[in-house]
Amino acid sequence: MTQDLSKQSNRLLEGGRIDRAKPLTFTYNGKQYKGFEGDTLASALLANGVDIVGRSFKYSRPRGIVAAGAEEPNAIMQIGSTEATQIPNVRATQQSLYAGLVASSTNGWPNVDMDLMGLVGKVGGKMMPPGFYYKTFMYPKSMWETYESYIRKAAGLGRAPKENDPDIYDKMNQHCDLLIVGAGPAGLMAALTAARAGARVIIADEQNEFGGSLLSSKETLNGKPAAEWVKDVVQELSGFDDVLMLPNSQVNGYHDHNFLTIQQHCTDQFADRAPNGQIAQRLHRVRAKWVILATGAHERPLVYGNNDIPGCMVANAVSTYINRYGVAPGKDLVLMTSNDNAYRAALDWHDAGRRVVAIVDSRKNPKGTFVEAARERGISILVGSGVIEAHGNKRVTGVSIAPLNDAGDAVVGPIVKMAADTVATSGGWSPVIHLSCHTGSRPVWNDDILGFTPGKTYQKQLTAGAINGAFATKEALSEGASAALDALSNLGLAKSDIELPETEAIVEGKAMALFHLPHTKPTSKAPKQFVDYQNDVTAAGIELACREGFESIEHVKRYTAMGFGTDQGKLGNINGMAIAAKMLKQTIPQTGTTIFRPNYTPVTFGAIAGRDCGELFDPKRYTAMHAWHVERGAKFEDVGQWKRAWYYPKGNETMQEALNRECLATRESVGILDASTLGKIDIQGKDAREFLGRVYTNAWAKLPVGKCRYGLMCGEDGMVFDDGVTSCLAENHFLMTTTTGGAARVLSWLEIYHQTEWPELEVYFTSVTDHWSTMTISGPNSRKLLEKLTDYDVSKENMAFMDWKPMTVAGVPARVFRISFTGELSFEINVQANYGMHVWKALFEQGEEFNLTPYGTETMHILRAEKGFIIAGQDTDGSVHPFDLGMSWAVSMQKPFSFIGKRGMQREDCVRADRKQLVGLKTLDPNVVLPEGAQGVLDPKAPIPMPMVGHVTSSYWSANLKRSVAMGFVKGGLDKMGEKVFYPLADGRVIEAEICSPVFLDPKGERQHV
Amino acid sequence: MSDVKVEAVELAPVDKLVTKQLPAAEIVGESPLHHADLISVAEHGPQEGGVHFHERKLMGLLTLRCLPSAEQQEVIKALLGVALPMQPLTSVTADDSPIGKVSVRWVSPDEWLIIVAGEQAFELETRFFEQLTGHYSLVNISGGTTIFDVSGRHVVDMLKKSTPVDLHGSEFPVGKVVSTVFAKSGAMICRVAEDQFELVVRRSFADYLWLWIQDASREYGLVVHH
Amino acid sequence: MFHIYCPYCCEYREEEEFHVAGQAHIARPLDPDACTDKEWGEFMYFRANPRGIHHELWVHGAGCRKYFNVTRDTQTYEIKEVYKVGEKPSVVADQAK
Amino acid sequence: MQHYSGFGLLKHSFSHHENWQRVWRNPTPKKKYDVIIVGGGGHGLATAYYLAKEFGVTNVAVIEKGFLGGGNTARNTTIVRSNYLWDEAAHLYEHAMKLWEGLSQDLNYNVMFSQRGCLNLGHTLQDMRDIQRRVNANRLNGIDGEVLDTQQVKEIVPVLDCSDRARYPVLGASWQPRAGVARHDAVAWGFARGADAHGVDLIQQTEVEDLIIEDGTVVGVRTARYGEIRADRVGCVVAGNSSVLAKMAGFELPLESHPLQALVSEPIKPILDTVVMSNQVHGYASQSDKGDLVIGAGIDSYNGYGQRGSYSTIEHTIQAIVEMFPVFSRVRMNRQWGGIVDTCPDACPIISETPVKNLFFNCGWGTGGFKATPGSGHVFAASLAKGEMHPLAKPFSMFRFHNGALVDEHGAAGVAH
Repeated sequence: MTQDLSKQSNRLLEGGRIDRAKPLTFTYNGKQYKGFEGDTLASALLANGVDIVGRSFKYSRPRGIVAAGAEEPNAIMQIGSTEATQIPNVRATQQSLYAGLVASSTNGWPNVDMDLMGLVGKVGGKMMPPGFYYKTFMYPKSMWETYESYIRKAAGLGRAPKENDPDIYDKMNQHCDLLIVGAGPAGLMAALTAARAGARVIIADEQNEFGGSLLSSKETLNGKPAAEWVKDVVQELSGFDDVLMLPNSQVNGYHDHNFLTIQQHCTDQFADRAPNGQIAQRLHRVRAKWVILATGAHERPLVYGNNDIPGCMVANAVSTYINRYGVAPGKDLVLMTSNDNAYRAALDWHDAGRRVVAIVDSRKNPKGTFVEAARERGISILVGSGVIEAHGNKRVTGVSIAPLNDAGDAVVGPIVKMAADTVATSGGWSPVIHLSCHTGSRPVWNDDILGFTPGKTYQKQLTAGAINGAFATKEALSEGASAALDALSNLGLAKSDIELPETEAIVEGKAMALFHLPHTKPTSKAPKQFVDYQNDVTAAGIELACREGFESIEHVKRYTAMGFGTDQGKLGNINGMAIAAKMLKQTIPQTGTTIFRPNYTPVTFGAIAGRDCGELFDPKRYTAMHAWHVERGAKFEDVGQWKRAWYYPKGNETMQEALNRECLATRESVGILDASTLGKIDIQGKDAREFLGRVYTNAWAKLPVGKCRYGLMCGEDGMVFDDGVTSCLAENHFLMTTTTGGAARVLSWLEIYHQTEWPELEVYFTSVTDHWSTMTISGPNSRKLLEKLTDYDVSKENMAFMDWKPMTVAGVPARVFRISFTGELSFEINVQANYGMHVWKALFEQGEEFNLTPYGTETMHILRAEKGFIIAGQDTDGSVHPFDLGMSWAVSMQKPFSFIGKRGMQREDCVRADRKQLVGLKTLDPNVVLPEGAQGVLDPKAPIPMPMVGHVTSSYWSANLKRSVAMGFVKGGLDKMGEKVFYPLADGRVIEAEICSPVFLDPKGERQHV
Repeated sequence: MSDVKVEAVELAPVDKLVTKQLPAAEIVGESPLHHADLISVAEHGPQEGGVHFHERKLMGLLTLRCLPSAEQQEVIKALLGVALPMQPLTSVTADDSPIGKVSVRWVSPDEWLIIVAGEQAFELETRFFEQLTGHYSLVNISGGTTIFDVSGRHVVDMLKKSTPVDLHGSEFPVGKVVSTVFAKSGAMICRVAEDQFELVVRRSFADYLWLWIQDASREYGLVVHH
Repeated sequence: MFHIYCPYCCEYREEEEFHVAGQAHIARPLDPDACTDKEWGEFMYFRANPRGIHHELWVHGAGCRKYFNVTRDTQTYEIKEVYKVGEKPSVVADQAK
Repeated sequence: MQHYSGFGLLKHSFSHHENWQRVWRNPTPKKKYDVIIVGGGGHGLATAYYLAKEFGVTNVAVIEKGFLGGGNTARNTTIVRSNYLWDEAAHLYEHAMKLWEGLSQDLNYNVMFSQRGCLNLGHTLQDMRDIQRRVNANRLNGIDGEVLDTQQVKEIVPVLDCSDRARYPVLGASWQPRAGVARHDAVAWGFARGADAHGVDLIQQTEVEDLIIEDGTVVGVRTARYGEIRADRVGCVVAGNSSVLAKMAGFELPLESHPLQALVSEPIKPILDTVVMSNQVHGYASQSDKGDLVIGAGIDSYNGYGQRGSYSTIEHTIQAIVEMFPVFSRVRMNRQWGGIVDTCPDACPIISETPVKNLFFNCGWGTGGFKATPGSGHVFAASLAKGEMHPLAKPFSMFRFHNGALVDEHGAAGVAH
């Protein structure tokens, strides 16, 4: 123990909320260190005296830890002990320390302590003002790619892993009366008030324990240390069933209508990878009736020369490290402040037994509780002064202090140099208003607190505590309680009994508006004064941007990259705005604010994706016969969400060999297709027929019971979007089929017209896609096969083409449709899906003698293409109407009702003679198969851009015809039969084809009528 | 097949077609999760856990579409042995209706889902056809649907990962039914007891939802019942 | 993420259950054949697209599958009113502007 | 105009960068201009630049209600490509591509146009048919393009999951090597600087409250800040706000303004060297020179001017990215934002005369506006200069929605980009 402790040079002998009985070993940049449970990675590094945690992006300057929370810009680490568990860009101040943690800094070559790029930064830095890359790397033009490759080498902080993530992420939908963001004094008080009233409460806090500022404060509540009050409240809250407490959980996004997202670290805070079966992170999607933002405030550092040397910190971070982690991050402190509050850092430092060199206060006459306490301790206070520059290289060695004028913008006296290794600064506090801005609310400037507070919102949002500028614990507690009471009243819930804890009497003097300290030299020549550490944005850079005409704060931001880092300007934005405002001779609110967008802090992609990846990325839909297809070795095709059998290779067959076999078997004997995925809609009602007549292009008024008819469906623009066969089951009862991919869209289409245009029509639509298994047997022997399985008379006489009949097939009641998509004698057997597999197998039992051959979608496509049948979606693309497809036979312009699409297809552009029309394409060389997607031209020798006449939509090798068959669009093609089209391909070949009828096989349709 | 005696149904000039869809009892249907072999899973899988799963398969499910007049409501009540739940998101269950146990779930102002034993679907359809007049539609969807019964002390947690509906007892009491999003598919969810829910899902999505439920239940332990 | 009151289910549901189907109250011309190309084009494509109060058609696709109208501010995303198909909105944009 | 170069940077470093010229003036508007361009985004500024530089019309004002380049130019994912399907669109975007290729030198402003190539993945057989069709059309239109198989895709993007594990495995892709990305803000600034140097007045923070129309002819605009400003011709290039402006002129447009969201990861070391897009899995990604993964997908389905959309869109987009690139699972999303895109029913723009004489609109770019910036500006400038539509702009008349001559690019614009 003592040995471990002695290694932790900055660890105080006592104090802090760490568990000194639980030492932990971790690795940083390849070296082992010790810390304690309860540490963050940052506190452990500071405890071990690690000064440099990174190198800056542009100038490669050494950087140390400056803050203690989400606002930390410098301590950005690569974490992970294995390749698969690498996490880039982890903020050390937010990462709990765990045993075996492996971390490394992300910039610096060869390492952060001895960085050679720093030299380049020193030399080249002068040539790299904001936007320098817009001004250079242009000449010669050909060199840009080379320049860019060097620019890219400097890109990024950490790296992505090379192996797939082994962790599981989860999502959970939550609902509550009240979501409280932040479990500091305001949040806890609000939670207690609401919970006691019986409200459904969620309270989330980004830290690993509740308490917020109270955990690093020496204040007392009810006369006891504040942390004890926290403990009591947490205990009481955990007793309510309807209170969900989420520590380690950042509320990262505030979306419309009070929808918020919370990223909960379940195991990744404590482990390199989640223990087996456990969840690494859980993303809560919360719909809250009311929200209380009790998000606190971030302290602003001051901007002065060389304010990025390790050892320069934000004042309250110093207090936090001392009080919460038992770490004093240095020996000799200079505190620079414009307000009383920051004095606490010096008091804590002093009380930890370290030396406070001086408190430098920009105000002439500070007074207040903390100021008095400092005086009592004999700490030297330099008033009306400022730290204008820090000295040192890899660690602060001293500071220059100068007297300031009243406005704090000029040095008015001699400079004093003091030795110190730590400079803590405070320019006041910036309320954490990020979430309130996410839904478009504009923050408002508050001169009293020198910060932006939440503005008008359309959300059911309340705010409490430091976010409103109520920085004192007493006010925060009171605001928390009253916000909860407001919420309860809005929710219609009775109030609870609540008593505010007693707080210490603290008086604070007025703070001074100070952001950027003057230097004896003008800003452009002074040592670099950093505003945004992560992006190396300096005060000089902002002034230069303004001088060049970038006057909007958005321009300044974009030109300098201020606020673009992973900390999103939590520390720097207000200072930057103040500097720009001064430059532009405006006030800060006139200069405007930048808009905060989600996320508040970065969120792991895996957590956002949740379980919806890999196998669960999108549902796979299966038919009732799927297992059979799998067993038969089918290859599958994705059609919408369905997995459809594509083809069934046997042995070592190539795809083409399998297709040839399937095609020949079907035309020569009988093949079978699982067509269950076709959309099916049951339509009932006395106006069903009328409705069909309105949504299809052809006539339905006289379709007799027992008959089927093919129909085309168009949009109001006249363009085909779906097709299928609809059958008349009874006088007022129809079964519509749609394409596999179009099923949902067609049903919506019918519903929207019924509900919004023609509610007077008595008709109902019900999807029965899943209810029926559909298997099509096709080929000359299909009747013989069917006869083996049914007693029903399926002869030509009793069951003609386009008839449907109810019968029993393999013992199962079935509806059998004599329709054909292959041009062969075909029967489409529909049975209740629970019996689909039974019938399918029975067909194979009986089909052996006919060499019953299963075929997939590809053979189906070939067989229909031989017949010139279209596939909506392959031979149409939303820009063709029925006449373009040569399907005028499917349009009845005489129908009394102006069916959907009729008017659209008669517009000026739709009746042009030179529209692209679907025709058959016969290649000159029958052995050549045109590639689908090939573009046709009339003159293959024309110069580029070559006028194109249309593309090939469907093209296959036809084993039956022993030649290729194709369909495609050709401008005016229907009038060009016999003419030539040329297809210049990428490989240099030009394929010549003749325009022909798309019906390559059995043009009289005799085969399907047998 | 000649020994199976089946009457060919001839088409009469009727309003609607109602046909028997089930074969004789010796032909056993395969539910949408048949391939998952839940019998073995139930036997060999964990016997304890926070979420319990059971596929209530081969039930009779019918979609009734109607804007029922008072007269129609009376007829329907007589047919079902229980009145149609007219209040949104409500459901009723009667154990002793003329066709045995029947559950009726409100779906929309003109739609209900009726759940009966599998072999009762045709019977019920026939009775509706014979006795209910006026505009309505009744469609047998038994083959396209299955029922997942999920229960257990973590069942609500599992469901919270799957659906955005608020399942808190104050918002979702026993008897409430909603049609909603379930993972990337949909489901009709009915709370049948404090820790017990009925999910009506579509056949083609059943495998996906089964995988989903296994995954979402992993941290609580999943017990499969047959 | 909107929270939308379904006037048929009579409760609020998540946006994920709904789809928007464009501007509300676009009636199909009763006699399309009498429309000019221009009139037909305007029926199909030309929409109000206001910045502010907008009446739009939504469907509770994953729920009761009913279409209904929503009056929404396209700037603040506040839903001002929900009403059934065939009904008139009570909240309308300030025409004076 | 002060010439920019590496030597200039060196020279100015000796004077601590105190002597750089303003990039543009901040003028008070004149009473009358030859042409007023409403909208100081990328397209408006490009229009002004080319009007002045190519067509000699220098008495021009650009009136912008906010700051220059503050609309969609500031809020897009910077992808530039020209592999559109239909001839009309392909020619327009290729015209833009050619201008991109010399833009930094033309403007003397490095817009960091990085021709790192763009892959459009195919995951279904129909995807592959569409890819073949588009690439063949591109080739014959003089646009570079290739169809790649899975192995070739894998070689270009090793981190892409090309295995069968994927729900929708990668079957191939189309590849446009000349496509790439550019630094979006720099494009606006470069055009603004160039236009200003040619005498164009850039009037910021000035909202056009009304169009002044006399006898069916536009004669100027009315602004809150400066009152009436007259002009012979007015061109409106205001993207998502086009409908609002059209309403001022008394007509409707076939436009709907939708939120289009995008997001970036934290900066990581270079890992993705090209642009990868997928319609089927529905997402696309590239990596900026700073190291951020720049990610987007489709528009939100509802109309919105709020510059924000629904979280579920972000969720689905990230799912798509993690599905395509499982190794990004532990990378973190830094920030998201939304633009307002004005979409046309056929996913193509409107560059058009209007029912009001001398009033021209350039809008409806939907998700494809950034990549067209120089081309759009150039053809619109030509049209404004002559008072007659440029041949490349003619197919994009707003009146095509009357006669039915739509140019349906939904296939090419399936995911927003």
